[in-house]
Amino acid sequence: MAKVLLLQGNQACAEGAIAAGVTFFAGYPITPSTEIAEIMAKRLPEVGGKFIQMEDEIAGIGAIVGASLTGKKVLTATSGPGFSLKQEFIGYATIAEVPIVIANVQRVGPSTGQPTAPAQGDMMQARWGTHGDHPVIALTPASVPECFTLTIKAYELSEKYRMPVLLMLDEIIGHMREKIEIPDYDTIEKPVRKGPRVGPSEFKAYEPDSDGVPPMADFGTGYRYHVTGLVHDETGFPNGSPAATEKLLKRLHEKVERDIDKITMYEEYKLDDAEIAIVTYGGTARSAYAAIDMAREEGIKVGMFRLISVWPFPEKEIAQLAQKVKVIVVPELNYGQMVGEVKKAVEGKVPVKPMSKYDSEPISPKELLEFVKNL
Amino acid sequence: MAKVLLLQGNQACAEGAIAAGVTFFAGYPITPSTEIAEIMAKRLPEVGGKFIQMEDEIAGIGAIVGASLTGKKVLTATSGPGFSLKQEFIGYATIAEVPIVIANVQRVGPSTGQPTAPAQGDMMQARWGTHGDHPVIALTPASVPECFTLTIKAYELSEKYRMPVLLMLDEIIGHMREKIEIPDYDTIEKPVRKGPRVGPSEFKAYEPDSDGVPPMADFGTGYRYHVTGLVHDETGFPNGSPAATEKLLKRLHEKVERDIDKITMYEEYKLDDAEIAIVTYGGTARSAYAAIDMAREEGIKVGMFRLISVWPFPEKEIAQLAQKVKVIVVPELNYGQMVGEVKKAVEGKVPVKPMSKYDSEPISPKELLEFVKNL
Amino acid sequence: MIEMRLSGSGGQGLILAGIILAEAALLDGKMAIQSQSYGPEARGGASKSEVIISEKAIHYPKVTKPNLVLAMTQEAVDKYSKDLPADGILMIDTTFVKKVPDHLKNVYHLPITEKVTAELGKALFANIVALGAIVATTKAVSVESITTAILHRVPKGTEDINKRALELGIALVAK
Amino acid sequence: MIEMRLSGSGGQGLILAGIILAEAALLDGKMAIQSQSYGPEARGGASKSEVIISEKAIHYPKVTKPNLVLAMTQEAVDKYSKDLPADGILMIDTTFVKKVPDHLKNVYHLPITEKVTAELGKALFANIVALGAIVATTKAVSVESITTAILHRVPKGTEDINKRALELGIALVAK
Amino acid sequence: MAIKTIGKHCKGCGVCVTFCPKQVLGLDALGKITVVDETKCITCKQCEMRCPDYAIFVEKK
Amino acid sequence: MAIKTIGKHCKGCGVCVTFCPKQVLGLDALGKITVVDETKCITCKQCEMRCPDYAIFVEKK
Amino acid sequence: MEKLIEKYYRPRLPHIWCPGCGNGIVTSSIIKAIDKLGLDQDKTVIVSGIGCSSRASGYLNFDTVHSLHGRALPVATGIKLADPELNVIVITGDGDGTAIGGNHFIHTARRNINLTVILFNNNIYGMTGGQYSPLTPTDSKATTAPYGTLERAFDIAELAKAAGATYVARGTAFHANMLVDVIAKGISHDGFSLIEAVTQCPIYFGRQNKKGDASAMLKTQRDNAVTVEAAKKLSPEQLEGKFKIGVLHQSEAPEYTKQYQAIIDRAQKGAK
Amino acid sequence: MEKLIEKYYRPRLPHIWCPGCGNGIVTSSIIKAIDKLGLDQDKTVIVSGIGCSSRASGYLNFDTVHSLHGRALPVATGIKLADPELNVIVITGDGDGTAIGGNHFIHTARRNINLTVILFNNNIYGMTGGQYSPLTPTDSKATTAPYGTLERAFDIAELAKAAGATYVARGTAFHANMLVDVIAKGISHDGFSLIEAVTQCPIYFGRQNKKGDASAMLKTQRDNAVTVEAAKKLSPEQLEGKFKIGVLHQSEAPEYTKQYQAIIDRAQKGAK
Ligand SMILES: Cc1ncc(C[n+]2csc(CCOP(=O)(O)OP(=O)(O)O)c2C)c(N)n1
Ligand SMILES: Cc1ncc(C[n+]2csc(CCOP(=O)(O)OP(=O)(O)O)c2C)c(N)n1
Ligand code: SF4
Ligand code: SF4
Ligand code: SF4
Ligand code: SF4
Ligand code: SF4
Ligand code: SF4
Ligand SMILES: [Mg+2]
Ligand SMILES: [Mg+2]
Repeated sequence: MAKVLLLQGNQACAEGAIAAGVTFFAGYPITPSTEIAEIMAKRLPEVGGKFIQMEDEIAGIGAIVGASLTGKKVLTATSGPGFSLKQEFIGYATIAEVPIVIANVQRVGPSTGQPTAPAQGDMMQARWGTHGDHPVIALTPASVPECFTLTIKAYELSEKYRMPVLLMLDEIIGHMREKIEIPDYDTIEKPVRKGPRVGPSEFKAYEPDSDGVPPMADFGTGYRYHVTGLVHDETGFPNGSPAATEKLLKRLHEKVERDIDKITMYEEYKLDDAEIAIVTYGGTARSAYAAIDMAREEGIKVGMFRLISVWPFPEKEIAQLAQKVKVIVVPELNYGQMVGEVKKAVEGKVPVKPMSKYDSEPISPKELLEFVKNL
Repeated sequence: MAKVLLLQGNQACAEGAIAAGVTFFAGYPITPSTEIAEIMAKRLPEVGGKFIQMEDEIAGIGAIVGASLTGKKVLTATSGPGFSLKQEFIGYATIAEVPIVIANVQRVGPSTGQPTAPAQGDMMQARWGTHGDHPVIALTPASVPECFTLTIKAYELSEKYRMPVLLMLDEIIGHMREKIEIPDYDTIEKPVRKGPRVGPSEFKAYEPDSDGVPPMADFGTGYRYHVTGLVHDETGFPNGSPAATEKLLKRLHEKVERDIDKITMYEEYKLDDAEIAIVTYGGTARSAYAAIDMAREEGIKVGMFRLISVWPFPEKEIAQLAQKVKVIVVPELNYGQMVGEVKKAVEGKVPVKPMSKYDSEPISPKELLEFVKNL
Repeated sequence: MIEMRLSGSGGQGLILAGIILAEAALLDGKMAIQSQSYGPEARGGASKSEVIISEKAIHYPKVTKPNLVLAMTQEAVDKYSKDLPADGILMIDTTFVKKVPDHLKNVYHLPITEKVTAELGKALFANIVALGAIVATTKAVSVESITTAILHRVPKGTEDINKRALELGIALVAK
Repeated sequence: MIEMRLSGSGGQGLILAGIILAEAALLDGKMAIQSQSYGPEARGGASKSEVIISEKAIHYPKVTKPNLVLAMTQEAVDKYSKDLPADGILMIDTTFVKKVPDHLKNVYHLPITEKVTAELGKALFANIVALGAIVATTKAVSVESITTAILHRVPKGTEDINKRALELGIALVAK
Repeated sequence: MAIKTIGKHCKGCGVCVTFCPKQVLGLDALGKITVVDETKCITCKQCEMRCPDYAIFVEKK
Repeated sequence: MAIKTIGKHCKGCGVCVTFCPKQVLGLDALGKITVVDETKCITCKQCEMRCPDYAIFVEKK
Repeated sequence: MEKLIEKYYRPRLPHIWCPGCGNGIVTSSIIKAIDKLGLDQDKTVIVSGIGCSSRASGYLNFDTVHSLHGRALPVATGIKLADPELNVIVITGDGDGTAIGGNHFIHTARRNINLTVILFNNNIYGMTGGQYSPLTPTDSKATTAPYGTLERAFDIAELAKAAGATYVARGTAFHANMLVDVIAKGISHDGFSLIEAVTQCPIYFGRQNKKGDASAMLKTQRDNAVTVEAAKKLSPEQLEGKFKIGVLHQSEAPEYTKQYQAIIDRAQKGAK
Repeated sequence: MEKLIEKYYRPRLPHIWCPGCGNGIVTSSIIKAIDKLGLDQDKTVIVSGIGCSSRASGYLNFDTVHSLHGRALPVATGIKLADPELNVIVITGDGDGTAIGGNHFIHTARRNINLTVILFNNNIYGMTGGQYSPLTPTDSKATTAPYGTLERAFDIAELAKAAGATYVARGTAFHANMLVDVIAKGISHDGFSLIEAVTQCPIYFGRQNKKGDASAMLKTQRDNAVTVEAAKKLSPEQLEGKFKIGVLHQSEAPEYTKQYQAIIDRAQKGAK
């Protein structure tokens, strides 16, 4: 039976994971993400799952990679410093095609920065944090209910494309409590991993279907395959030939690019007649709703394009947006990150104005309104 | 006395460091960067310096951060996987303003990838690899002599701006041997760190001069100051107020932005009358020189804008370039990284064509020529 | 829409109080958002818990124009009552707060901690007393809902004493 | 410009041979670039060392049109002689190579390892023998410079035997 | 002999009160350290040694 | 009894030659394993056990 | 003590630690040891990681580094090797030093570089609000162990010894004078020294595990600690549930920075 | 043996290891132990890190993971905890397992999770071409120690024991049969088992340190190894320069995944 609760974003993320069928969590505590671990520690045994606090963040992601190979849905959660430490393994999960979900609840600044204050400073790191070329899927919830639904969505994408999916929360969303209606988990469709359709003798572990994604066998079911971070061919064994290298890296990218329209998620808020578009995401979108409502009352035609999936970046949609509006404003809690992507997509068609705030406070609706008025 | 030698790029980088006055190296072996460590292990004791192989890459960068605080010039060297592991500390050195130099000799692919083959897949990671907002300086040598000179330059920049400087080599440049004329090291001006001009009692460890850079005292000289990765104020002690946060993060960026013209280095090759511009860097530039010479013989007006400093990205110069040429080609050994920056700078003025190769082989001059011809 | 800020020092249970207030609002069928802020330095330092209650969807989760500020320490008054408009309500625990800003008109001087220690023997329930005072003053939520919300959140076996604390709070302002 | 590829298996010292060749070119006052490629799997597998020598600056460091390929194993022939033009020189060590591509005109069948083992008692110097053969065939560098370059790179005490290996190589093709 | 307390530093943990062998110390209504009966003090400095907040110092005269 | 050698696997390390108690084995000109005198073999399987490359197998008949 | 505070603390008090937290006591023990040995304040460096305990560096008037979580030892190693004249003291927590920093811990011990490490062991992650650490006793409650911890805690002294540490001691916040003493001995020791300082976190470890207030936790330290000397006279049964304090291990091995200097001397003579 | 190869090896031979490298021998010892115990091939997983030795996983016909440098143990922990029915065997090198992977090593031992770790100890980083490792003996030459190594090597068996390992053994490539035996015992042991397999890298460790060819290095193993039983009868002087082989330590402690199951049972009963 559905329940109405007052939950934190972090809590909703943990509950979303349970609802999606997650049965394994490994991680290392770090503010402002720790509640996710704490809730999983309590909840997982209740649903027959396992929680383990590892010795560091690297071990945390390593353990979920291992658990995923046994067929489990897995989660780890962290914040900036831990996210930096996990990067090498994110690359591993990408090239070895191991579905995992990582929640990063962003804090302020490089290094230790300011652990308890909000920022959106890891957005570009989410895209480029690991070495080498790799595709990325990253989602940014803007409300507590969305923390729940996007977490489930993360598993859908992660299982479908066999790759890491990042949940990029910020401290605003992660720590605020709001109303959420939680459905009975039995009514939620659990994302399913595509298993092999042939027997072990015909199985080639990394031979893709036409969607570019190879079916994945669970460890312990007799398929006996090899998983490696080296460049490999369809057999899964190392093959560093130029042909195999290109084929693999291309496929990894194309399985995402091909479906970019399916993956892309965004919300349009009062954009229909807008002359000014605010492009933003996550906690900052909350300021934008409010600012837009205020602006509209003053007759200013402003609307919002809210990025829900930030990576892959919806280039096409933003290019279209640039056809419709006169100016684009990109408020962010950082020194200017996603605004660069917007600029790239807009190609000079309309002015793109960054509105960067990085003083550890959220952007208030009033500030944003002023900014829009002074354009 | 100057000597003519046949050296590898990695060797020239190590010798450049010695010439710049480096007396401390800490690292962890990894192909294709290991020669740098091996040479430093041999050479440093000869010049009274210290080499230490640490237990992992994180410890390697941690140790050079420590050594730098005592006033030493320091180096670590790594490749992709190790570069990923070092990211957290790169952020630390940035916010704590500790001058360090990191050489990353890039290999193929995410994760273990292909350790012995060339790629340029960590270019965006160099910019965005650590969490939070941070400025970056990164240089890309395109020859063995340039490995030597840019390494010295890296110390000049690192000491001047009190921040990490990245030397982004690729396997082509790191492992090829070519002629280099090495001057007598005594004739080389050693970069100097700006020390305090006041006594310990008046000293505020993080109070910047007008150039945005605070003078830096060596540990053990009586200034007794505090170094932290937390957001802090001029005193160096934690201060998480919005004002202090904004002030610090802004200053970190502005000390670089202010001097961007001084930091920016590039080479123009046969660009004067060019209609086609090739924008590239590192090992791929070697293919471009050759391809341009071949094209010119066929009467094709093509030239190269070779990025030497890739970060901060020379946006202004590329925007100007877009005024002069009809099309820009960006060959890279990756799935398309710097081409995005070029696009951002060009703002749709002229077409920007990526020429991405990521099959573990360099781009041959002939391939590049064909590409240019087929534009 | 009513915006409230509950502030004090780390150990005073104000985050919990904010949560209870927001949950009570949900029970009343309203929308509510609760958020908090604390530094790593907030061990014993100032901390705040903010609650916004509204009939409609609430976009921005932080308090921008507080209708009420509860301040349980002097530091909290100094730090968190600045943006309170002249007609806003400032509610202080006189046990710890000695000085209030001049320009404010509606200041409730309540001996919260003193009273609760005297009546219930433990300072621990001061946050519930404060809730009682807030609810009685603002009517932001119904007494029924706040009671349910409190009982839902407090440890078993402490229901009665918590109810008494709530009543104490209500009585404090009734006076 | 002359482009040469020295190929064989991991332990045969061909990287060193390439370096020596390039250093000799520098001694001759020319430009030279040496590069190599090997996989992590190249322990015992095929590996190559490439040398380009020119009077002018050399831009692209990899061999694109080899003038000469030295192949010290069958795998090396198969893998690294493909792009050798019909008039290019293929030099093989007959000790290990049994089959050569048909289309090539200039194939030097040299019993390098066999000979060096017989004459100097150790297969170790096969790379220097090969250098002798290459220099004698291509005149890419002077005999004087290659001798100096070899002596500069080899361990003390092995100068004489290395010189004899070089001469052996020169003699192999002189025949 | 003098017992010096620094109210600004004291966090009222009660450690000094517990370990004072002579019941010299106590906490006031605001939970801060207070000297109840200085005359009983034997200057053993237990309080000074154990105060985690450097809020109490005892000097032998 | 039969000694089976796999030339493709043998890397000529000489370990089997060294540890064969009966001098049954040797390396050929190309440095590959070769059976010098099979008749002396006592099927002790030292060679098989020690070969790092799985290039020699001995079967008792 | 008041004078020591003036001399060795920065004017940044009160510190951020909770009421009753043992960190203040352990920190002052370090200061007393430094003062006792008369170390040159300008030649003494304190390096910490991240955690409540690691905040100590910010209060002390030396050259100080508040580094990254788990990474105090590599930074300290860099400082000490780069300038062996400096006295380098490391402040770390049980999480900082033995969870994320465990690898640096064993390797730094193995190298026997002359650092003095004071590990504030409060059996919990304090800074992040009460998760279990590798030194949390089995069957304890923690926010990430709502059903109780399964894992056995490290005997960090044994681990240090096995890794190669040449000086290992343990003290407690209760036995503050003895703590000063074992820290001073550790600083004087020419090699890697570990001092485990058992301390109380009444807020997280104490509350979750019903250990009482700070005073009660200090009493527990008093009651469960047995000096190395006294322990010798006790039977295993009598030692059940107790832990030893004092110098637990001391041995001789070449010190890293001295050995390195010898290499420099050799290299500069052109020897190989 | 030929049959074992057919059954347990993938058709990917010859392997990449150098002539005379001991990795092939240690790998076949693992296979023999698996065969001896009759483990279900479909329920056995092999996890390795990165290094020459870690390439072994790719040759063996099981579910196999060639993970990241130093990270085999976390991955193995995830597999084992997620599916305790699987037999999980870890292959690691001295660099992989004790340098970059040292922290995972001690923590996995501490947790006493039922993994069997075979650490290929060739005293060097083979894959990257001969740098020193934490198990390189003092005063050895390595490409990063042209003047000889200064550091003392870990006694990895002692370290594992101090960290909490409940089964610790050592074998050598020379004593291949005994190695099979101690590996088999380790697999059967219900808890964390470490088997150090001393092996030769003739190419890098051997050459740089003039240890002769593979045969000579195998003879050195033969001559310097003393069984645990024999060692008991020898004086410290007689043991000088020798190392012990056999089962070095075995003890009882609750196994992690079993304990976790108990927690699940409790939680599902609603108990707390
Ligand atoms: C890389 C990284 N991971 C996690 C954290 C979060 N974190 C800060 S302190 C801490 C644990 C502190 O525990 P301990 O070292 O025992 O110190 P205490 O606070 O108990 O003194 C953690 C997990 C961090 N800052 N950086
Ligand atoms: C993060 C990271 N750092 C460094 C490396 C490079 N690397 C690969 S294997 C290896 C050492 C291998 O030594 P060991 O574990 O002893 O294995 P061996 O090759 O000797 O069997 C190193 C340093 C890497 N792949 N990844
Ligand atoms: S010095 Fe001793 S007797 Fe005096 S107040 Fe302090 S603890 Fe009590
Ligand atoms: S021990 Fe210190 S902080 Fe605690 S009550 Fe006494 S004086 Fe105050
Ligand atoms: S079985 Fe024994 S005797 Fe026969 S070849 Fe092998 S080692 Fe020699
Ligand atoms: S031991 Fe094996 S690889 Fe070595 S020579 Fe004998 S058969 Fe060949
Ligand atoms: S949380 Fe614990 S360790 Fe941290 S300051 Fe408070 S009492 Fe001390
Ligand atoms: S380098 Fe050493 S460890 Fe690696 S395969 Fe060769 S001999 Fe074996
Ligand atoms: Mg702790
Ligand atoms: Mg090794």
